[in-house]
Amino acid sequence: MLTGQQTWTFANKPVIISTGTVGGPFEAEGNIAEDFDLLHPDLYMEQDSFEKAHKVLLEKASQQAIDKAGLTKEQIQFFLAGDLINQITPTSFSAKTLGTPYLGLFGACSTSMAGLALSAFLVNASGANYVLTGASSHNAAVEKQFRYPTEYGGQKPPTAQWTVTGAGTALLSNSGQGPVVTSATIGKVIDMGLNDPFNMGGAMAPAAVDTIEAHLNDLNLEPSYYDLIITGDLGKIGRKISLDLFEKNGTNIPDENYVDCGLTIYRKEQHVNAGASGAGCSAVVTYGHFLNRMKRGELNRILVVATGALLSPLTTQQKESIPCIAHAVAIESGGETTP
Amino acid sequence: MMFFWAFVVGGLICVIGQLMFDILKLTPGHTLSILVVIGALLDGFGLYEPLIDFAGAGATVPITSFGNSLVHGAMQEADQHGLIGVVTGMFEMTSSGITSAIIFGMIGAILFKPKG
Amino acid sequence: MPAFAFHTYKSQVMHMKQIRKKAFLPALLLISLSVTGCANNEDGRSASDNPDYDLTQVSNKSEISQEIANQAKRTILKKQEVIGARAVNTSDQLLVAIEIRQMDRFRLKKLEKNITSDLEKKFKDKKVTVSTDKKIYLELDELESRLQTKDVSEQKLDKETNRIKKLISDEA
Amino acid sequence: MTSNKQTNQEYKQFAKQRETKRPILKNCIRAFLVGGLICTFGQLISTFYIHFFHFTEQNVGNPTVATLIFFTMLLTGFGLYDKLAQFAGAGSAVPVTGFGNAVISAAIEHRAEGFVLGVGGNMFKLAGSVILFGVFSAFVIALIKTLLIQWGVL
Repeated sequence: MLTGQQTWTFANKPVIISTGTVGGPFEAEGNIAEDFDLLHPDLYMEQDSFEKAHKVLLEKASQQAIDKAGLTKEQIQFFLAGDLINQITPTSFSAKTLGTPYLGLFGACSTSMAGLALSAFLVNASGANYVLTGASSHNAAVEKQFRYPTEYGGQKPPTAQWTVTGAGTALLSNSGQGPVVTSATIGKVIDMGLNDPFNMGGAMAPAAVDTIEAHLNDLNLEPSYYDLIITGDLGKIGRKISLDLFEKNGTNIPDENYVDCGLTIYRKEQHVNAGASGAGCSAVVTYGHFLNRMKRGELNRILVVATGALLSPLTTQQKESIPCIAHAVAIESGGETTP
Repeated sequence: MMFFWAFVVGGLICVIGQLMFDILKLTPGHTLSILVVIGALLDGFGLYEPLIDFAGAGATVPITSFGNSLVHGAMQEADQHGLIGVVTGMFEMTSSGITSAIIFGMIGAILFKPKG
Repeated sequence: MPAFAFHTYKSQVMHMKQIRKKAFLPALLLISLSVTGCANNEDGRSASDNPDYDLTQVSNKSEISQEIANQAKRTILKKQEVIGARAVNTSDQLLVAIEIRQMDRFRLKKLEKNITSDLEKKFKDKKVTVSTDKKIYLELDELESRLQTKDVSEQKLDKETNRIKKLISDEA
Repeated sequence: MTSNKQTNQEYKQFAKQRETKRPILKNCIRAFLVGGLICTFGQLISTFYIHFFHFTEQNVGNPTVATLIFFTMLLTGFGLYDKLAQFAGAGSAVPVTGFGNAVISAAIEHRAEGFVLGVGGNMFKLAGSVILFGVFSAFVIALIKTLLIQWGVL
């Protein structure tokens, strides 16, 4: 149901009945390694190219979610997912393996919440019983596409972010046990004219602020309604900028209730400059770490705001600025729901 | 003594590159292209050769020497054959850098996989 | 085309020489550490006492007098930019290698030209070749040493001189 | 539109103030040390070739460069050059080893797409601009200089 300008509320409370999270070797050394279902010790995942490994990431994460729910892949009606690689081939190729009806999504690093919002909408409107959604990224495959060859010696400035190797999936259903999706706000594309591809956090911050404020306005909520407001991958710089923007706009968001997936996934000693990013970042941290915390009862209501920078190497080279987007999805811990 | 000056001069050329990275916010591609053009210009004014005499590898190892030796090769051939030598002599002195990069690039591609 | 063929042949020969030398590399590496940059006058060439420059006097053991070469070296070393000199002369040639003070190396080519013309004026009956190249310096040092210790035939000396001269003109 | 541009400008300022600044002095010192050391290593190789092979100062540059690029291939292949570069910045990019790394890393990276289209087609995707601007500027400069000499100006 449309509430306000750009927010859906889900009366039938779609349930996230299971999740799957897969990571790579760098994530295994990270801060939330125990929240992963599967960690690969090898960046190649026994494949012969990074792109093929990227595909395997999402395949395994999908399989995990389906197995954990005690279902078979034939029971899944739709698969909504995306990644960052040209024509989202890793996702499409794993959809081929899965054999499920599939809609490919692209929202850069905001794909995870775009997928979750749409899946919840489908389930809420009785368009499906089971929908699988997910997002993934592979550090080396993304570096190869967006920046330089992985072995090239280019110095990254302290504003740069590290792409996560990982895939996170969530399986939504109209019944079952687990956290429920209560509302979602679809963001507008915001472009404030920043054009440094090595400072994505700074470019994405206004989009996150815009979507969060729209969400709170549409639902007439105070920020304190949520235990945590979780941004996708603003990193150190983007987080600071967005907090200052909130203050400027008079939105009262407490520092301690405002966290970032890109700052959660790795330890301080892992040199990732301003933090983590990538389509897989918000997916694995939300579906792994934060949903686990909800299950343990540490959190009751969270708002996940995945942020995406909608650029390509081509637009950067043609001196275009970086358009950005953010989608917010509210997840609340729910008991048993029955249709 | 030569080692000391190779260190200092080579190091300083790299500092110029670093300043172009950090202050002018140029990509490595832009920075290196500009340095090569600077090397070519310096040789055009006859200033790069004395620097090589003074600092040895400190001047021949940085990428600026690529521009220098392109001009040098062209000028040498031009002395003998006139204008056409500018074209034919271009790679006379710089073939080794490009050749070895191609050869070791191929060998590297055969032997190694990217580590990520 | 002939020029090209010649070039290829030459580089092949060079290559073979390199391979032969490779066998000695480990040993040579050790020796090099003690040799590099110093004047080694263990062969009995008298050296000047002045620590500011490096001058050797080759005595006339060989059938070809090196008096011209010695004289040339003394002349050159009067210049303050020059800190070392090696020279060899044949009946019609004078081959000189000089080491220039570091701070004057910016004017290396000009100094080389000046010294060449000075020597040409002084030794009109010889064909003068001057080089500032380290390699030529090393080669002449070795040749001097052989002239000092062994009896080198005039024919052999000519051959060696021509070989070194070829090195100078080998640009790339 | 005008007001929009204005707010963009304002935001740029706003964001810039909150950006982590690049540690320029530290970067320069590191670039100086690593760049200097690479050149010193080059000088060592040159000296070695002059002493033990038939190379003169004039032409020792060629084998020196080839040797340096050989070492670059090893460092790039074992995944060490990009780590060195994160530390050294221009110190490892400006020496000829950086040129070698640009070619070799692209070649290794695109091996997965085959030798013809992958390695062959992408080898110079980073280093190509250096060759282009080197050759073209050298052409212009040499042309001008040759003409000036022929006209008797120089």
